[in-house]
Amino acid sequence: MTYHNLLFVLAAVFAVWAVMAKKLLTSAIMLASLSAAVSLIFFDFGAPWAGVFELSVCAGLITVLFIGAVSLIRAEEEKHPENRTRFYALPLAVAIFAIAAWFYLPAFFDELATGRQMAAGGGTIGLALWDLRRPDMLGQVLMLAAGVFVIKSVFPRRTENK
Amino acid sequence: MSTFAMEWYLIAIIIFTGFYCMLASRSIVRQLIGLEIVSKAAMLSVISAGALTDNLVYAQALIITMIVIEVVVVAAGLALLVKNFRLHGSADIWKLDSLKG
Amino acid sequence: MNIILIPILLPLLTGLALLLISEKTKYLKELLGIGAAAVSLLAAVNILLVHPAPLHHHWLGTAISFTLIADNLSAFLLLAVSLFSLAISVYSFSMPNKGSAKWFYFNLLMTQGFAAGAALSDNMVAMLFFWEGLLVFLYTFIALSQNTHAAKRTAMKAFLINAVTDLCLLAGVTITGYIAGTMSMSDISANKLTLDYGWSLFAYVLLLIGAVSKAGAFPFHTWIPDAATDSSAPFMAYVPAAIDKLLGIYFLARASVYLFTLNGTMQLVLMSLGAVTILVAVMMAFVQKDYKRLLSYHAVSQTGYMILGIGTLNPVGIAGGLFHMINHATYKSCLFMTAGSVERQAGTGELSKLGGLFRAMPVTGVCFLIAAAAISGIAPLNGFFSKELVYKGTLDTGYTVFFLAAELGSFLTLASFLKLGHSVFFGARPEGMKETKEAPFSMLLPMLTLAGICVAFGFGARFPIEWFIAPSLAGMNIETGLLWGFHADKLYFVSVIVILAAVMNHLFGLSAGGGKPSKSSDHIHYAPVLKETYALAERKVFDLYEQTMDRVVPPVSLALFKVDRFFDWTIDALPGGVASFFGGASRRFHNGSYPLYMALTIAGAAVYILLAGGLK
Amino acid sequence: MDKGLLAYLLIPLLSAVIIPFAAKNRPKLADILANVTLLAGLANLAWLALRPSIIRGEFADIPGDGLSLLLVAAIYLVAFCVTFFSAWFLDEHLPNRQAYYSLILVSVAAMCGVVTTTDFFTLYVFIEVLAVTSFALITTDESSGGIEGALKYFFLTFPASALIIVGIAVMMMSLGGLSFESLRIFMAADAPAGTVTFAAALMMLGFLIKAGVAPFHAWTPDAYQGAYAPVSAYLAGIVTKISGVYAIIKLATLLRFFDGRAQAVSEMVMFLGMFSIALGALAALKQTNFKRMLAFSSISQVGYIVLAAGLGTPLAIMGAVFHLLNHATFKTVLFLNSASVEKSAGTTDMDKLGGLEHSMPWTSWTSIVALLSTAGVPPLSGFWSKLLIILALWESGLKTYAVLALLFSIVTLAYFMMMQKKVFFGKKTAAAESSPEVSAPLLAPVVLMSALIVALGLLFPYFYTYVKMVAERIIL
Repeated sequence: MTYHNLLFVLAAVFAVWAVMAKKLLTSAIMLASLSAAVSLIFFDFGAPWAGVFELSVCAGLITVLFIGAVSLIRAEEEKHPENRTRFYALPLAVAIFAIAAWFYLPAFFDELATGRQMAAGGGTIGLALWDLRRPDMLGQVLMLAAGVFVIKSVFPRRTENK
Repeated sequence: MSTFAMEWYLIAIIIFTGFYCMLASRSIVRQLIGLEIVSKAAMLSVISAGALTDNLVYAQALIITMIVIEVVVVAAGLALLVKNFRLHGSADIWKLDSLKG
Repeated sequence: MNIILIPILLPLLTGLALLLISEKTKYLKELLGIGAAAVSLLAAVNILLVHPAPLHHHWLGTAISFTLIADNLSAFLLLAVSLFSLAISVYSFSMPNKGSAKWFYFNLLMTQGFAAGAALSDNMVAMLFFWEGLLVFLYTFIALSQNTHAAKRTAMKAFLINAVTDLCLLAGVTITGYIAGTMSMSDISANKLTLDYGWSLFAYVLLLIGAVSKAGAFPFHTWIPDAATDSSAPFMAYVPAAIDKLLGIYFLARASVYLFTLNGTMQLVLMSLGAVTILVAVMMAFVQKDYKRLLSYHAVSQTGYMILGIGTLNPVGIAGGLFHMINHATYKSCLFMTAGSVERQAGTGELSKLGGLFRAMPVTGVCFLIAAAAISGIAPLNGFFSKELVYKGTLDTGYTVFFLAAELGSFLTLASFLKLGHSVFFGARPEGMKETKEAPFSMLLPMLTLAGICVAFGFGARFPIEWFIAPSLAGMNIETGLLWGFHADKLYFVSVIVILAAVMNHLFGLSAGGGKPSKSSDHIHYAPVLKETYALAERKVFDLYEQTMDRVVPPVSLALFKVDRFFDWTIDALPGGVASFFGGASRRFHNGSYPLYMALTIAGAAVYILLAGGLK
Repeated sequence: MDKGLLAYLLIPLLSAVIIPFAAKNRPKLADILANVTLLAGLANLAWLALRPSIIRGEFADIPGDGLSLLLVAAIYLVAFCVTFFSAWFLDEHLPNRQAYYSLILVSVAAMCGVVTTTDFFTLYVFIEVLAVTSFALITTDESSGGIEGALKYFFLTFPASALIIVGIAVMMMSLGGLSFESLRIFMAADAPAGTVTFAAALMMLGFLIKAGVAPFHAWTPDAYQGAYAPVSAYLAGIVTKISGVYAIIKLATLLRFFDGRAQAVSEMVMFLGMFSIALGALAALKQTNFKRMLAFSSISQVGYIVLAAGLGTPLAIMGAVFHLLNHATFKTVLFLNSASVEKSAGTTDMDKLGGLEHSMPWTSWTSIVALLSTAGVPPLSGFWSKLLIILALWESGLKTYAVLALLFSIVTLAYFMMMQKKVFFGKKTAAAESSPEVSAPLLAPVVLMSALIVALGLLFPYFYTYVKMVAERIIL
């Protein structure tokens, strides 16, 4: 239980760190760490498939994308660094939010949990995806196609023009 | 206080962090990172809700789809970032204020 | 097809067809117009004789029935309209000063068609339709008769005066229809309305205004003299002299005899209106120096006799009014025709420049003499008989003052025609008119015809009364014997006295005016009190229209302009101000700043969740 | 997922995948493929809609609740108009021509997915697909406005996704599933609805942001103004309506807004709808850019739909659905006309335009039809939908809202008249001197849509039965 909550706290810390990091590269890496923490939480919840996907895709692929983009703009970014004061205020803001929310949110979430409805559970992830969430598969296909066309559209081949 | 409430409390804090980032940051990369943080928190809420109701398989099925979406969204966001960088030579979203009135 | 449609549709269609014909064709337009008028006249005669079945056509579902009925009055009126149309179209054949021939005949035929429609309509809405059509063509008729600015102005004047009164008519018809529950005049006449009820009194007054304004009575007459100078003789002979009188008096008779049962007050109102019209117009006519203008005032003055006759509300008076209507149309048309031919042959209509034309234009002169005698009420001509009837009716009511006023009018009429005839046809001929010749045959023929009718209706006054007038008033139990024939009673002698007095006056005026017949009215014109009055009248002080236009309209329009500016300002500046306020706020807000937008979104979301999410 | 309508989703997807390969070296083929695909879909829909039984007013053959079919038709219609317009509008050397058509077709597929799905998560997935395609479409040309609009659209609407996901998590927790049916059953039962209402409120918030309802509207004018010209029409006409407004209507009917169990959300939505109406209309009054003014007008019109959806009575839902369709027609016309003006006169700045009615009469007149319909002038179609909405408000006792809605309808007319005066009437400016009417193919979609506006208005009694059927099926 403590371990479980600790993982959540860790995720929160990584999140804050990712925002506060001075270098964008650190931010990207902290985001990857956040993803790793989230995937650990998934494992801890007993959701291995989600954890594996999270670890490989989010902590892996997305981080690679981020690092690529960051390296592209790093030179410019370093010339015009951001005003850091706003980010130094983040822990303070988080603390204020956390303390203020402590009085309201847990009680509210407890109340929310009373409206729960237990499911049968069981089944395998493959069956669940295929039987229950089949339209989502179509959505995924569409999403991937859309991603390809977005990249094609934003970065067109312009060999014939030049 | 139940575990569930604790989990969601922390999730709320993470969401707050993400939104703060989106509000405070000028860099499009950090904007995207803030977005990522928010969506990570949203995923956590799904899995937590699934665990609470013993519906983890279903929740995992959702999360897998969400991860696919997330990748494409981030890719699209980064593509826009790069295009903006090529056009304007910066990745500062606060400078984008030519459309107004 | 029902024959009843021919007098309406044929002129309308021919008129429209005329528009297709090129202006260059020489006689085609004229002949077509004459042909259409002739066929319409034949149809009208036929209608009068056989009384064809009414034509019903439902309009707007069953709400309004478009009904054409040729009862005695309508058929008689139709006949008169068609007759004058034919006469004028023949007369206009070689009349040069009528404007474009194509448009002249177009307007003439349109007016004829609409007038026939108005005469035949039984439904008041349908009648209004035709009535308003006449209004439109009144404008185009005047505006196109001469290519001058004055013609346009006079056309607008005529249009506005008649438009206002037509609006009154419209309101009156609406109220009448509402009170009676039907728009059909024959239905209403089966169950006449009384004036006891406030709304019906109001409705009758509105109808009265519409009718007498059409007839050109005081104070709605002021456009007629202006049209006389700014328009052509055929137009004057056709519209103000004939058609307008016919329709106006027809509808006055309809409203007063068929639709409403009038009471004593209304009788007094009508008779006063008639007497005032007679006197005012004839006083003005007497001093005019222009042929057509003088005639035009008489056209107004004679309306007074008709209104007076109908206003007496006794059968004799009404019969006299109607008889005077047809007589007036005949001789006044004839007189305007003589004016037209004199103008054509001599080149001017100013009395001081004319003279001694009888020898050069004997036929025109004879026609003038007959018509002038008729209008002055000289014994065996038609005007005498109709005036006698009106006088008799007036005396029967007991209001002698109106009788005296009418006789005074008669006196002045005769005096002014003595002056007119003397100035134009007798006396010395001016130098420039030695070569003047008689008018062409196409102009003489209608003049002669109308003059002939004057004589015929005089000597044979029995026939028009028996054929036309008495059947039209079939419901009123007239002893027809009373209505015609020569009665050597007091009235006859009064009229002889009037004639003698007028001749005496003329001689007196002639000597006072230095022997110039055109100045024979000066002794009255420049008499102490009258001089100032006439001067005012010349300045159009008594012209309601001009006064309205000069005195009332500018301040009112200024006031309205101010009001309008205020509303304009309210509509323009206020929303403009609001718009710029919000627009400015919006511009300041939508400044393209991403963090502002983001903050707004997040803050909005937070507030939304707090409000709608159920957080306590 | 409605299987009967699946083909409308799959065929554009297939076409979208084929285009880059088939039209690799022949850019014109991309035009043809996209147009043929959409036209085939439209023809099929017409065949569906013009069956005798449907014309007689029996809707037994209509699959599902009927709303899906109606919206699929609207999607195909707008998409077809836009692609047809684009085929002649696009620059010859636009390097991403094939990708442009592929994206449009993918977004058509995604929209069909949105309107046919019966599950909240699937709805979310398709909405994300739609959003991703729109960003790329907005930046089709290399203008700086395009990328700015796209970025603002991206970052200001994606937080909504997280909110929707959290809402979905809560809903999953309390319903055990995510289908519309389970929510419908839950709401119909008399169980305490606090948790579900919270979930719905969160989701509703997400959709409100995605629909560009004030105060979440900030991205709308920027995205519409910056977007590539035909894409503005596509976005304003259908994309944002499907991705946000449709979901709001759907949620409103599922939550049974009319029986007061989700009172707080319902009131909130109605307030935001009214706020949008006011803000959009007032902000539009002083705009100087043609497209930006249309964008604010779009916010205002979305406000009407959201207001009616928030009310949730059958009559209001009818008005909302009908106004959604009408919005698709008239806003497409106006935006396509703005694209024509841009192509012809080279600018959309209204201060520089003027007197275009002589040189561009068709554009001018179709604009008039569309703007009159927007302002709700009878007998155009916009009048009927606004009438339904205002009637529904009045009947429910919300007289203030009804009167305000009516008033802002007049403001709508006012700013559109100003627009028409500035752009098409008045004195010819230098920019207008050299702007000929655009070619017939560019006018064809606009004229078609204008004809549709008039036809929907005049044939409203027939159409009414269909919309009524839809409202009955989705409410009951």
